[in-house]
Amino acid sequence: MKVFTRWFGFRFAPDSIPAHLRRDPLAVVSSLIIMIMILSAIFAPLLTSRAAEGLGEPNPSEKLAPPSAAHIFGADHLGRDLYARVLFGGRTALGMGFLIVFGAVLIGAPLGAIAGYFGGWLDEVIMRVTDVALAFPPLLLAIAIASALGPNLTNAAIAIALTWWPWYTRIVRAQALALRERPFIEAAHVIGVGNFTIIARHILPNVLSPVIVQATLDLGSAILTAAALSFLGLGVQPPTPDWGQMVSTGRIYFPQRWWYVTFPGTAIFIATMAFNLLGDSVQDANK
Amino acid sequence: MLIYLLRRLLLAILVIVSVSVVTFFVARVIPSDPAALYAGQRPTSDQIAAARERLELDQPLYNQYFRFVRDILKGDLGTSYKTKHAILADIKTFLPATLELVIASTLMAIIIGIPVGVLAGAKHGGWLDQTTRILSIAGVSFPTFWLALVLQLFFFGTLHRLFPLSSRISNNVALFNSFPAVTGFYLIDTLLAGNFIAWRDAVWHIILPTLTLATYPISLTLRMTRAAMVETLSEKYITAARAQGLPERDILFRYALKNAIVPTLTVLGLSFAYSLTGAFLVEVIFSWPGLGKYVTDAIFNVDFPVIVAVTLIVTLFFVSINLFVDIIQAFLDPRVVLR
Amino acid sequence: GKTAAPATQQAVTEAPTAVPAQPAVLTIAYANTFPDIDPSTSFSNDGAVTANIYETLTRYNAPGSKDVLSPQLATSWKASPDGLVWTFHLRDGVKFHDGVPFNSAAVKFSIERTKTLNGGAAWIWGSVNNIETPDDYTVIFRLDYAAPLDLIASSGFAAWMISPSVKDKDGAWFNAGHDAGTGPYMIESYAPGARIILTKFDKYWGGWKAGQFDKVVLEVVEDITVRQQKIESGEADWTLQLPTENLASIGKKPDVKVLINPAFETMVGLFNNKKPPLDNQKVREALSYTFPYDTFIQTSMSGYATQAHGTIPAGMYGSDPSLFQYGLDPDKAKSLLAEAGYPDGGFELTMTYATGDSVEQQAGELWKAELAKLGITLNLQPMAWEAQWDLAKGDPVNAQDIFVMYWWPTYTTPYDFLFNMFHTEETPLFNLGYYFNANFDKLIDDANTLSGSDKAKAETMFQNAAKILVEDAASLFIFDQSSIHIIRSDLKGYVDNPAYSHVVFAYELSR
Amino acid sequence: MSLLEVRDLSISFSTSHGLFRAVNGVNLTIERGEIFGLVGETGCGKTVTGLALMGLISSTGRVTASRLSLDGLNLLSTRNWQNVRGRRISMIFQDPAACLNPTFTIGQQLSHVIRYHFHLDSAATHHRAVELLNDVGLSDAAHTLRTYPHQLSGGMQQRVMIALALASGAELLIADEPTTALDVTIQSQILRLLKSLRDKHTLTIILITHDLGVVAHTCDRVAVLYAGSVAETSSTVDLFRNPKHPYTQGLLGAMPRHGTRGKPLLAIEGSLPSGINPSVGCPFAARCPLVMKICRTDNPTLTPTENAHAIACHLY
Amino acid sequence: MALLEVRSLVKHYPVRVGLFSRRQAKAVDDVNLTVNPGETIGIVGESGSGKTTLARCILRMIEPTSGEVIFDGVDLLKLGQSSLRTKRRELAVVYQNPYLSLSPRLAVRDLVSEPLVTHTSLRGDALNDRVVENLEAVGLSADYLNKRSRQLSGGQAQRVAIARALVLRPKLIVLDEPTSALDVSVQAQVLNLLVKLRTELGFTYLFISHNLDVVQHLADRIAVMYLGKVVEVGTTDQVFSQATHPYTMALLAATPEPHPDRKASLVTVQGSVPSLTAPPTGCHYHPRCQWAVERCRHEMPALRLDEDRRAVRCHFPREYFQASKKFE
Ligand SMILES: Nc1ncnc2c1ncn2[C@@H]1O[C@H](COP(=O)(O)OP(=O)(O)OP(=O)(O)O)[C@@H](O)[C@H]1O
Ligand SMILES: Nc1ncnc2c1ncn2[C@@H]1O[C@H](COP(=O)(O)OP(=O)(O)OP(=O)(O)O)[C@@H](O)[C@H]1O
Ligand SMILES: [Mg+2]
Ligand SMILES: [Mg+2]
Repeated sequence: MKVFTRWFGFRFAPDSIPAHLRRDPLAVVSSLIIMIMILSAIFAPLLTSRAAEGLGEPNPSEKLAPPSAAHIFGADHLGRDLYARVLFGGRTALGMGFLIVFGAVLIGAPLGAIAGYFGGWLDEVIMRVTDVALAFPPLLLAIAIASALGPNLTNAAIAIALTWWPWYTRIVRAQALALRERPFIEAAHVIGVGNFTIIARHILPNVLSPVIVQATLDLGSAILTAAALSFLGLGVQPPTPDWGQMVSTGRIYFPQRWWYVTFPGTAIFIATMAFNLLGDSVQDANK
Repeated sequence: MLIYLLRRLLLAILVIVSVSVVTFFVARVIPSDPAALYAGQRPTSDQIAAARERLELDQPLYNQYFRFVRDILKGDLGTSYKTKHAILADIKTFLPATLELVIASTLMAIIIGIPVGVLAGAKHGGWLDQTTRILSIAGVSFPTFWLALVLQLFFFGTLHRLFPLSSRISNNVALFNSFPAVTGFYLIDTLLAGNFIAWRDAVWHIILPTLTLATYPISLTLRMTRAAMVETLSEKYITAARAQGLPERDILFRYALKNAIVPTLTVLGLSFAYSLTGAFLVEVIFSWPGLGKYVTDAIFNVDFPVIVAVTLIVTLFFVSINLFVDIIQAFLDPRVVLR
Repeated sequence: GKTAAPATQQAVTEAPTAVPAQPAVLTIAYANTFPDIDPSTSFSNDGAVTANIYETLTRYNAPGSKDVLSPQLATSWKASPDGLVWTFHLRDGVKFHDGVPFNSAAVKFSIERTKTLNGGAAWIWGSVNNIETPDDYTVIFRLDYAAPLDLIASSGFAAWMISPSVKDKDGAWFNAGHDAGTGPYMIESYAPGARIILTKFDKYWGGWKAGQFDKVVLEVVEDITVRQQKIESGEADWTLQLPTENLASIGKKPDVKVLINPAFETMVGLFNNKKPPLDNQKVREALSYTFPYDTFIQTSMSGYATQAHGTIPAGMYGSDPSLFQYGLDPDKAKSLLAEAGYPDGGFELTMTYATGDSVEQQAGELWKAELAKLGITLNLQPMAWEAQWDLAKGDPVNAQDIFVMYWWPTYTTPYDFLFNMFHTEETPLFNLGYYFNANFDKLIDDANTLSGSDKAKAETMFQNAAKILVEDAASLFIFDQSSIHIIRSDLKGYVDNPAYSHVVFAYELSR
Repeated sequence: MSLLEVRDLSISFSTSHGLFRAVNGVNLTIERGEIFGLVGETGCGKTVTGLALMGLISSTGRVTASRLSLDGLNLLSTRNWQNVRGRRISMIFQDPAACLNPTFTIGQQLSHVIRYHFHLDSAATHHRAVELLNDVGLSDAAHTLRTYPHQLSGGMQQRVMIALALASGAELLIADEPTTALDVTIQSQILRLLKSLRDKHTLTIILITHDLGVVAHTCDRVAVLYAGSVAETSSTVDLFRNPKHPYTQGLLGAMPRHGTRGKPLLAIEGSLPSGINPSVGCPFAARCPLVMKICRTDNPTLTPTENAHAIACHLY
Repeated sequence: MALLEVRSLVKHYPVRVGLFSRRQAKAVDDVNLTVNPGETIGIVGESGSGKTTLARCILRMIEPTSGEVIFDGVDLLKLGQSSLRTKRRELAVVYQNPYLSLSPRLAVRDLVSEPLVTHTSLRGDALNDRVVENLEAVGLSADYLNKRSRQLSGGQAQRVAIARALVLRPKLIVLDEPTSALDVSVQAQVLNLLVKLRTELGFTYLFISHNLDVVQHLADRIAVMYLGKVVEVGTTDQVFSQATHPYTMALLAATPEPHPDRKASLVTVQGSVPSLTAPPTGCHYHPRCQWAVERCRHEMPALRLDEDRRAVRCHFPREYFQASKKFE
């Protein structure tokens, strides 16, 4: 469902995106947050003394312990330290996010390039397929795919990627279509450069930047959608730590044991927000 | 215009047919035994066999598909394997509930998102733009389920039962102020019955779920409108209109908005169609008996006929809304038709 | 606006005053919808609805009662010694809601309709070959094989008596909110997925006393937090499935009572007896010693459950409180594993459980940690129930190693547990641990035949059969579910009856 | 009194790379009823000068001047541009297709403007619209009113733009490269139209262009802009007969024309100086064939010579 | 022998008009053209007259509807894809806007070396040397090798485009309005460069422009196009001093010379270019021609070749030549 941000139009980037971003305080802040999240996901074991709990080892005696010095975020229903869980959950969230977006780009972008560049019946076929793919309610489709394939991390990522690729096809196709008409492509043709060299040298580098913009925006949505799937029990499976899964389990303890949903919920929010902010800035810069 | 419409209609039909084929066949590929499901919670072997025969599952797939299409054309969406309900009847119950919610949130998105987006876009970089930028990005970053919980806690807990937490009307109204279900939209049915107590109750119940559901489309509409406005306002015809001395209000809400509204409408239409099933988290949390919950349950139960039927209905909405938006677009922008 | 809010709220709460004499309303908050309220095919928590609208011939009594069964629409019944012919005498003067009198023809119609539709729990009548109606108030059943028809007739599913006037009506008619019962209540309105409102049937044969409820609201409140809010605020009189962690504090409130009773429901982890290494009894025994029963029950159930004594749940006919229980004993497990040739574990097991079932999931998580200590890797695989079942029914060699599920009886007999989960079958339907033992099969079949005539002897035989399963470590016997219901303290006459799980018989209640 | 007087007009934009000086101390005096040409190459500040006169410089820009007066009205202290735009000054642009709102018919756009400025009823508005279209040479006015911009040819679009600019009753029309996007044959039609409007309606026109040919045939007086300042200004005849500034000479020499075949053109080597860190001295110094020492240190001021001819060059 | 011979070239674009009908836009309609080695032929005409379409057909960037394009003895239109690719090394093109015709993400080095990499086995230092050599030929130094087109001024970028076109020493260079996007001062630089390269390397140019002044500066012969058809062909001097087609005369008259003394010509053109999909009957120019008579409305004049190899598509060329003389 979180797919609409991709409707903003794209133009060719006149200036370097990083330079623009440096001047946007929100972009700086969000990049910092993302860096911190990535680093803390990578170095999670070093940031907590309860790494085992973070990875899933139960500690029943501490069940639902409220936040305290020992558990700054409190403990979950199996007594695991929520701080450690949230920390390790970042690995899953970021991993899922990248996997989904990467998967969607991998399927969508080449199809879009082919459709846009070659045009004709190939374009027609590919675009009708994406029309159909878009007509499916995305979350419904993701749920169906995830429940058909069996719930786990990769399947959830595949399920979501399978509902997202058409957007990349559209973006890349629109770009390729516009590029195809550009004089520099015609110039390459006149020189006698072959089709695939043209795609590789002249089309792809120019398509990349809108795709990167879109991907940045989508990372936030990917994390959110993955969380929604996990919330339904179709995402990452316990004891693997996952924010959506934590909120889903913690929900029944709300509001008396507020900490259980609050910390992972906030983590999802912050991660999504950071990527969305960055994506938004990148998009602005790209205009 | 006519040929344009015909072409769009044809494409829409193509999409619907393809979706029906794909869902139908994919549903069959999901590893599960529909006969066992049909036979009930703890069926015996012969109940399963009987079910298989009854459902003609032993027939070739394409036969099953044609039978399915024939039934649909007769207005029969089939029967749920799990509950044995007539799906059409179920949808008549659940679709209006969801529609009521989704329409309410879409209206909110239009009423709040578009004007604020226009103003933010008009002074882009200004304080309104900066504030709404952060707010609307936050709005699309909230996990729905979390937002719902926070709203529940805030409005019910902190603000002491300002709004009810679940269901479409309260038990008291159902018991003592009931009204006939005509359209299935409670806000309308209560009015039709002239029952204002029930109407107020229904309004009161729809507020929290609508708020939860609307956060995303409001933010999205705002961002889209703003982006389109920024883009449109940089068009030369806007400078030209200013040079002609037209007042700013006219320029924003007449000249620019008409050109900037199309992407917003497209997105709003999509969001509307996707919310029909995508609202289910809200529906679960607010015990709102809607389509999303209905089909999600069906998915968990691998209840094919329901999945297929709902997918078709939603697709129907999807293509009709798209068609509608396209027509509006053609109406707003005379250049479109010629393409 | 802020000012408008209280006004409207008030209007809503004031609404009842518009009605002259305020009727007594019982509000029951369920966690799930009522999928099917056709009395012939209903086989889910919709029993909560049907039980107030329809009646059975006999009624299974709550544990602790003098008799196992008491009369309902039948006043007395008798089985032939071979258990093949059963005679029921019917109550006189009973009328269906539609005015049609209840008689033997109605019984014959009801059971035959159920058998014909062959949905839900219709198979409970599988033994019935022929139904005779010698007179209006006598019904004779002729069976193909011996079966405890008195127990069957008390079933909460598929045993309801239905007015013959609905012979052309199908499930859709019922599910549109119609009924055809003899019970104390009738459907007033039905908003699928939201609520069913019942109103009292004035001509109910049992008569009405002051204080009984005029209306019953069966509300669907899926959100656990909201259910808790509702029972605490008095918006609901009865509810279930609240977080067990909260029960202690809820129970302390004066307005609310937490009722904890045994439920005839048990959780098992079926070992795949056909697939190495679980085909080895020693391994199965070893695993039985690795499950953290107490921790699990304390952690996941907050102590509101008891470790199972074999497969027959505590408190039920056939249960045996003295039956051996495995406990968490890693040393013993280690030595058993060594005997079996796995001194350091070194194998992987896959456990499937139903997606979204957090209790099953926690069982897996806790067990996984214990098994890891013995060098055994437990892969947790949540699956849609249907898919999980399909996987188990396929080739046992490819099936999951451990299939965690709950079992409860359709009608209350130990045979239901023993037969379904452990009796040899050509193509197993629920014996998904592929446990095959000819002696065991014979023992329970004989006990079943005998149970119509000699309940006491049959019970011993059932207990012996249950013991065989424990000795063979046929399955992991985890816990017996408690039935936990939360009611308002001012509700009078409420008795929990595990034979009709989660059913509230509103007729018995008053405020 | 002159219609428009501009003294020391400077326009700068804050950009990501620093302050960009688009216009540096431009002086212009425009008499009532004349067609005044503003010529110069890309980026020399023609358009922004025009926009500044209407208060249309975007928020990142800053306009300063010592005097900016329109018929006695001090534009520098104007709060309400609404009374200036359209009513006093109108502007048309290079690309008529992009300057007409694609989603409204010509009639709608015209009547918006007429109604806003004159508060006429709809019949009178319609009448006025038809009249305007006839004035700009669109004979089938009734039909044109009902069409959308994209249904018109480029020349017709530019005529409509002119009608729109006149609709509000302005006395000064700033025409920013009104013919650059059009074919020569259409260009000559439009230029003819502008001249006739000047004659018939006593319109004053500032014609912005980069084409000296257009200036030669249309304008009464002209200013040559280079890098944001006026290099030379005089009557048109004088400028072409007797170009003084080396830049003007260069421009004229760079134009291919009948008889240049086979001879090299006089190309001005190099390119425009950057507006961000302008060097001291004459902005043209780096490209000037006649550069002197003083040119690199001192920026020449616009100095009047005979015949109302003024040159900003140390040579004079 | 002619280097390039275009025979009866036709290009129709299908265009959807109105509800159900499709029409053909005759963008290039029966064009014949000869280009001799070493000569520069200029093509002028208003926007939409089919100049670019003609060029693209010659380069076979689009498939013409019919006709022949004999280049260097072979009909390009009959070549298969691979032989066409080989043949392309002999053809090159320079477009109007260098920023649009140069890949924005590629450095000058890659841009100029692309033709070499495609058609020769030159790599490494040899390749680099060749690139530098050609850059110097267009007046750019090796400093520019690593710049991207955006970092160049318009004149510099157009020089890169020209370097790219000439690096393989093609037999024919098509220049499609190579200076229209440039300022006069920069245009002069580029025109001078083109002249210099032509003298030094003996290129043949097909030079397209809508600006008569620019064309006459460069071209030996000029073809004037109107609505997809060539209406007049002649040497530059012939066309300029003795235009025979009313349209050519109108073009000449409308082209403003930077001289205030030249009085506006009395030859004027009314109206605008008619639609290609519904061209006027008879002579396409008749609705705008001040001398049109009944015959012009019905009969399309043929392209007549006269004694000194001039061609004109007009029923009464001489008469108007006389008439225009009178007006000077
Ligand atoms: N809003 C702005 N922000 C930053 N720089 C600007 C802005 N508007 C114009 N400029 C710069 O000011 C300079 C002058 O611009 P202007 O549009 O007046 O040039 P011009 O003379 O009209 O050129 P052209 O012939 O290309 O139209 C240019 O270098 C341009 O890039
Ligand atoms: N792909 C196309 N499909 C349909 N019509 C086209 C296409 N390309 C060009 N045309 C039409 O063909 C005609 C000739 O176009 P062309 O680009 O050749 O003109 P031109 O003489 O180069 O004009 P300009 O001076 O504007 O570059 C125009 O009317 C144009 O609209
Ligand atoms: Mg300009
Ligand atoms: Mg062209």
